[in-house]
Amino acid sequence: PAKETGSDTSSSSSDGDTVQVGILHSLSGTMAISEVSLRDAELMAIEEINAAGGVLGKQIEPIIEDGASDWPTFAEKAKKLLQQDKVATIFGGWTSASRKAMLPVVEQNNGLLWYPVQYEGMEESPNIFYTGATTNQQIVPAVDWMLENVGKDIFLVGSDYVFPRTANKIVNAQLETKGGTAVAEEYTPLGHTDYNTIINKIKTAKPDVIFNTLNGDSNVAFFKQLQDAGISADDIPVLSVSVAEEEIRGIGTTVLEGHYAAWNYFQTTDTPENIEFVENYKAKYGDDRVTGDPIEAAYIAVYLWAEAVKKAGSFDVEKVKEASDGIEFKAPGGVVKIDGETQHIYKTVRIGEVQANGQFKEVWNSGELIKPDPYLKTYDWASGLGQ
Amino acid sequence: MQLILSCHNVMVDFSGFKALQGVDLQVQNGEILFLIGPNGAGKTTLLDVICGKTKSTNGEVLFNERISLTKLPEQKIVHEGVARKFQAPSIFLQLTPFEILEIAMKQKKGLFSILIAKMSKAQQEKIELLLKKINLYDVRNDLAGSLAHGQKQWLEIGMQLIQEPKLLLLDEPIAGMSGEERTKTGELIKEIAKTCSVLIVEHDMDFVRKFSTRVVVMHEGRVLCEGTMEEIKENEEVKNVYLGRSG
Amino acid sequence: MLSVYDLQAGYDETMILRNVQLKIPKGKIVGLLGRNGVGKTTLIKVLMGLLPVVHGKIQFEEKEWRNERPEHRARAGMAYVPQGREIFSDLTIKENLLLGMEAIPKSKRSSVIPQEIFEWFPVLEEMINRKGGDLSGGQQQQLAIARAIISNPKLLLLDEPMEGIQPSIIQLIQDVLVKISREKEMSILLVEHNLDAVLACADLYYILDKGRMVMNGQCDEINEDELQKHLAV
Amino acid sequence: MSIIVTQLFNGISLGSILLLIALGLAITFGLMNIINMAHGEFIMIGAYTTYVLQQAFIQYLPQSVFSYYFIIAIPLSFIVAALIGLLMEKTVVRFLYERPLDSLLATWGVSLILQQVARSIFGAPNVAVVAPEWLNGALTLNVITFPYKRLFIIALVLMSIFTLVLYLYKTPSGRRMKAVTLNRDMASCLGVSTRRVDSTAFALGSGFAGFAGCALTLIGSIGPTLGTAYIVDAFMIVILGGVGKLKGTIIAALMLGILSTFVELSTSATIAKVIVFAFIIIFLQWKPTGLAGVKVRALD
Amino acid sequence: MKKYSQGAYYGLFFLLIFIAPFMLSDFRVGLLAKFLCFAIIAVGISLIWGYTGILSLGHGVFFGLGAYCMGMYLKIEASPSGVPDFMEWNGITELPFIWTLFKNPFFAISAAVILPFLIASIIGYFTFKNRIKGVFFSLISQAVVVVTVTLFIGSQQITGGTSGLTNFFTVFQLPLADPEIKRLLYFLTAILLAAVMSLSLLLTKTRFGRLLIAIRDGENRLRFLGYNPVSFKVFIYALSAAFSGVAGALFVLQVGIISPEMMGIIPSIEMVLWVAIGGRHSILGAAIGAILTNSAKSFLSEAYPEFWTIFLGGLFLLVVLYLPNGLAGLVQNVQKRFSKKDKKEAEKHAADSLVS
Ligand SMILES: Nc1ncnc2c1ncn2[C@@H]1O[C@H](COP(=O)(O)OP(=O)(O)OP(=O)(O)O)[C@@H](O)[C@H]1O
Ligand SMILES: Nc1ncnc2c1ncn2[C@@H]1O[C@H](COP(=O)(O)OP(=O)(O)OP(=O)(O)O)[C@@H](O)[C@H]1O
Ligand SMILES: NC(N)=O
Ligand SMILES: [Mg+2]
Ligand SMILES: [Mg+2]
Repeated sequence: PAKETGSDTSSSSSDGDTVQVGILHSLSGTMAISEVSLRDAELMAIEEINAAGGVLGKQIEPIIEDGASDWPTFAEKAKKLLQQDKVATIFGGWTSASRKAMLPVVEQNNGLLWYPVQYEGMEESPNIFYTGATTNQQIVPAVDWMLENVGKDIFLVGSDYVFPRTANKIVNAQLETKGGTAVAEEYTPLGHTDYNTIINKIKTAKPDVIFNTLNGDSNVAFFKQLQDAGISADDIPVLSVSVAEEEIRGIGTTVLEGHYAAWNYFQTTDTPENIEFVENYKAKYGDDRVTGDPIEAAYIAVYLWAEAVKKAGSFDVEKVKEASDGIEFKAPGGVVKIDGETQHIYKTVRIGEVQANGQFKEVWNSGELIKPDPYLKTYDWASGLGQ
Repeated sequence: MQLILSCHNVMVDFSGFKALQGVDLQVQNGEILFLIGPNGAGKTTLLDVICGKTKSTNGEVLFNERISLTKLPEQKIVHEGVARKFQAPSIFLQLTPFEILEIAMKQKKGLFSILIAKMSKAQQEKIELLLKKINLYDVRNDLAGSLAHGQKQWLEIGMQLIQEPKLLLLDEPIAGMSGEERTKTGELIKEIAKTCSVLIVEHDMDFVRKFSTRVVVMHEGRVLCEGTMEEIKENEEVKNVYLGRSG
Repeated sequence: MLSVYDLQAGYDETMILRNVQLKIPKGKIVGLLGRNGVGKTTLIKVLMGLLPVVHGKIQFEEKEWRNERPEHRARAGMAYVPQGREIFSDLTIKENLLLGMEAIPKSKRSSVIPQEIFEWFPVLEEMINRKGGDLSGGQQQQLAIARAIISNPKLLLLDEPMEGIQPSIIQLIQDVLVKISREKEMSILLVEHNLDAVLACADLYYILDKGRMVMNGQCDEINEDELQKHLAV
Repeated sequence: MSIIVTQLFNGISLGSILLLIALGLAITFGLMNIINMAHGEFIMIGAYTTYVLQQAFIQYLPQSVFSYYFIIAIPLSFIVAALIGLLMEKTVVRFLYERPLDSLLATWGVSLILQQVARSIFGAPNVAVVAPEWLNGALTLNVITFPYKRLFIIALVLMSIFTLVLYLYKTPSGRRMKAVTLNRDMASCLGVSTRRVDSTAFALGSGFAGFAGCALTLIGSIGPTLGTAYIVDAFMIVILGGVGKLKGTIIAALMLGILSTFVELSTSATIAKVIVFAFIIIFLQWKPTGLAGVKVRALD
Repeated sequence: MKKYSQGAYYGLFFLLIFIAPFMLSDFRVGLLAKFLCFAIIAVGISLIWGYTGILSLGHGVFFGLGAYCMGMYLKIEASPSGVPDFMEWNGITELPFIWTLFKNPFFAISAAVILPFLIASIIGYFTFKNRIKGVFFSLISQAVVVVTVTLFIGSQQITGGTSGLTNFFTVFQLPLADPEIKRLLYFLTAILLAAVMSLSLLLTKTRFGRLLIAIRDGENRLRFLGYNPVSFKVFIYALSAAFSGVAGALFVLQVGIISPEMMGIIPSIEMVLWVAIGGRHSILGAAIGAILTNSAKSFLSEAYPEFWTIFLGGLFLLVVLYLPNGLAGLVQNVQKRFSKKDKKEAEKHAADSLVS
């Protein structure tokens, strides 16, 4: 909670022996189901860093705000954190909409935002670090994999907002050159709960695979109703890019058995860092809790920031940005590296198959770190999309 | 003598129930016509048809022998000069008698005329005069909702008067009034009749006897008979269906 | 049966009843007269429990009633025909009448409407399945009365029951009232403007004015001009 | 051909779900004129009740009886929601009968609170309810599949309607309820104990919401904001049917269900939503008091 | 005496608003500016709800339309390539026709007012003509919200979809971030609020105002006095919609974002809440309600990010339960308590009516 400072003294938050950072996720409203866990992960990282002596000898003091699943609120709270609390950086957001709402605020106030969720790319704000996957670290390889291993007829279903629509634009362009076909492209309003009709369309279209960019709640309805309609993973597998362990837990583990998801991290990813990470997370928040890609990305965001600050020897935004380039970190999902140019990070791409226990079995990974390419400049088939 | 109102074969059918089954009725200019009849005979319904509240399924209502009222919307009918007092007082509970009369007062009632309307001295006096006439001057600034039943009745009559109508329809105007007030109301109506025709529905026979020139009796959605009160009283059928042993 | 001692009541700001005394003997019909706005309806509402007693005492059947809710009074044997009828416009006549029997204790309550009701008010039987709201004014009035007496109350409160009723039915109602008050020993408080109607059936009369009872006595030895003085505007 | 039949079934099935969520509102809003914005949260309560019961079974009972938990969940979710509804009636709603529009605001407050409370108790992320074995799978008549869950829900709805109609139109208690909602003062003057009637009615409405919540666990997500997804549809159906007209509510639900599924088939979910709501707007222009609405004689 | 005190309240209100910028931090002033926009909406709602008895649960739409009109202009000015960024992601290379109109700021601004007015007039004309009343109207207005929001989200290429319009830098080439500009906008908002409030007061104090109340009490009765309630209702409804449009335009300028969510069901209902809390029967009350409610919301969410919704919900509950006429009602009662004079008068009236 913030202390009410009526008229602002221009005291930077890094005075004294603490440094304040903002944590801005939806703690209420429809997005809370996903975002609360990101806050938990970030708090855990902060605790660990503080236990290890903090950054530049200062303890990190988080100021938590609620974005309330409402974009203007994200903007308002970001402004509050930067102008009122003078935080050194903000960790926050989930939906692209919330990020786009915060973007002008952090730019105008020359603040810093660490955004931890896979997204649609086409963005490089000088004041934002993107620790989730951009399209060439998730969607593009996922489509390649589908074409190779599952089939060429792909049914696109997604929630009606910027991430799925942009993602599917890319998929379409990709399919054209790689010789696949998008048999249909369906969007449903956020929070849509009746998928019978779309399932009916799927039945008639008989695709080889469904590429799913649905968000949050809708996934529950979609998978439950898909199963009821008698469509199993053997008939038509679904490859999702927004369904992580936590969503699976909310749908019912058995329902998704055999379906796929593309991420950079799974709770089952086999690294010493991850074993420790999962342990700590469960120890802190309960055995029934699960980790997942966005949770991990939020967790490492804090560490990456801390590393950059250490390297810069200052909390100053400009210095931190300069210092960030090339910073490496042993993340639970494997080593990651900040790309100073795009302010995204190098990541390993993984595709997993859902097991009966709701965990993923990795069926493929990129083997090497993939360089982030938000505008897909290095993919000639993508030249038609935006600039 | 010219007709202010004439109904020909008016029928009303409420989803199967025939409330009016062909009513023929004339109101002369400047007369006080009493409409009596058993409960449920269709008197109120007939008034409803005349003032446009209920649409007739059949038949014709002519005003001033020219204007057909059956087609017009309520407010247009009022503009033609037909004012109507309802059986149960229906006033604006959240306004004061003064304000209610201000609204009811004869004036241009379009949106823009009202937006620019100002209270003139003349209007003010006119309203206050009427308030005195209907014994509400002392409560003119109380909320109408807090008036007693009888007071509401008078206020509603006032609302009709101040519109200076050509034809006034009164549905049981003296219901809930004590003897004294009944007479006063009667006098009031007499006075009104100097400037406009009046069609009154009433069940109080003494009142009818006192103030009627001509009486029409309705029964089961039809006009049963008409004439002076004396003639009516002698009519056997009227006795059976309506008056009973008294009268 | 019912006695009211120096009752004071009214609406939040304004005291309408200043000091009211009233006695209604068992099986008698008491006529309550008074000009418009003197507070007759107010008094009945207080008796029925729709308005609070500010000061004074209401005794009904050896029990003193202060702020019990109306339903308790109804079950204790009070019934009420409000001015303006207040029938349930969306319910059928049958349902309206059945609701009238709510005041009867469950054990004795039947689900059929006693035939006598229809003998007194034939029109109700004809229209038994019509919506109350569709009835004509007079028909509604008859329904309201029927609904009140159907529970054989000990005390019947009538607020201008003759209003808007055709003469023959007025006589009918008067007869019914006299009949039930005699046969069932029902006490009746009859608020009425129509003096003749009161004199025709009431045993006793009260006149309310300026918040108190200014005159009362036997109807048969009533002094007309004295009375007119009080009713005069 | 088969796709049409399937769609028709989907329409009916969607309609039955809409009806299920609207049924409780048809009482609290339709009859009692309480604009109950917390209706969605009572659905949520029903859903969480089912979840809790499931967990209890997993915890304390042998695997063999697990699949019966749902049988118990149905009445239990009704009861729990009804009780909470009762509490809400006694503490909040009771004071609002005279001013229905204010009820909208108060119940809005309640819904905010209930959502956060649920979040605090069960955590922000969704929880999962595993459908009992006997509800998995589908009945297949030449290539057309009828999922058991859907059939089950349709059956539930028919049952609830039957009981509700019986209650409202055939029992004295139902008559009392209608009387009280029409004219509270007069009803009490006739000896109806309005307080009890009100509480019963509101509890009943809330109960049906909980009921719906239980059924919804079979096909949708279970989270603190579950209710928000359904509340608007519920109101639209009650309105479209004509406030207080059960028959209308039923027809309205089926109409919307079938309309939206068929429109969606030939267009998209978004367009279907637009068309359905536009349809509601236009339909009410034509029938201002809803499908089964009647004109009353009274002036206002 | 009564008049005088009312004037005093208004004076105090605007005094506070005009000195606030000099007392508060820029951030707080920014928030207050936003709340003043909301106050403008509240005034409009009190006109239709408090006075005319029309409960609109769809004013978010008109607010949104106003905001989008302004936002489109700002977005164009913020797009170097002349085509908004989100369009480019959707592969749109040249400005759609409707957008081109909004290159002209004056068109944009007038549209922000006129468009809501027109649309409200159309909706109002049909619904009122068909005698759709009370809660039926309220829910129709909600249906309108759903339709509008769904359309805006669905046609992402031209509306920006869920994310809406944001990332503006300048208006008339003046930097929006500049403190001076912000202050300027704040006072502009305050002045417009004052204008809207005086206009509303004027309307309610005249015969027109009494007519609104008559409509609330029973519009059908009014027909039999020779009025056509429809035109009056349409006018007042459209007027309040226009107010919301103005508020929307000012909102985007100062908050820098508008998204479909903002015209959704929840904001629309919240708008009504502000008015209820302030007192629906009082213009000033409504405005204050908007400001206080939102201040409470901001404060609570900052102080208790986890549980603020519980407190806010509780606040709504208490106000509705214990202040039927909102804060304004409370103030009135307090006044009554203090001036026994009112009571005396009441007594007198009663006495009068007794000897009438
Ligand atoms: N909306 C309606 N639906 C069905 N029947 C109706 C409707 N309105 C009136 N009626 C019936 O039409 C008949 C005539 O009613 P109306 O009110 O005109 O009688 P009335 O002559 O005014 O009686 P009263 O003298 O008691 O007022 C009555 O039997 C009534 O039940
Ligand atoms: N709800 C109310 N609030 C405030 N004052 C009221 C209210 N209802 C009635 N009054 C006042 O109380 C006084 C008595 O009203 P009441 O209705 O009891 O008179 P009444 O004797 O029944 O008149 P009537 O014979 O016309 O019915 C009237 O002066 C009236 O203005
Ligand atoms: N960035 C997303 N998933 O909205
Ligand atoms: Mg009549
Ligand atoms: Mg009275």
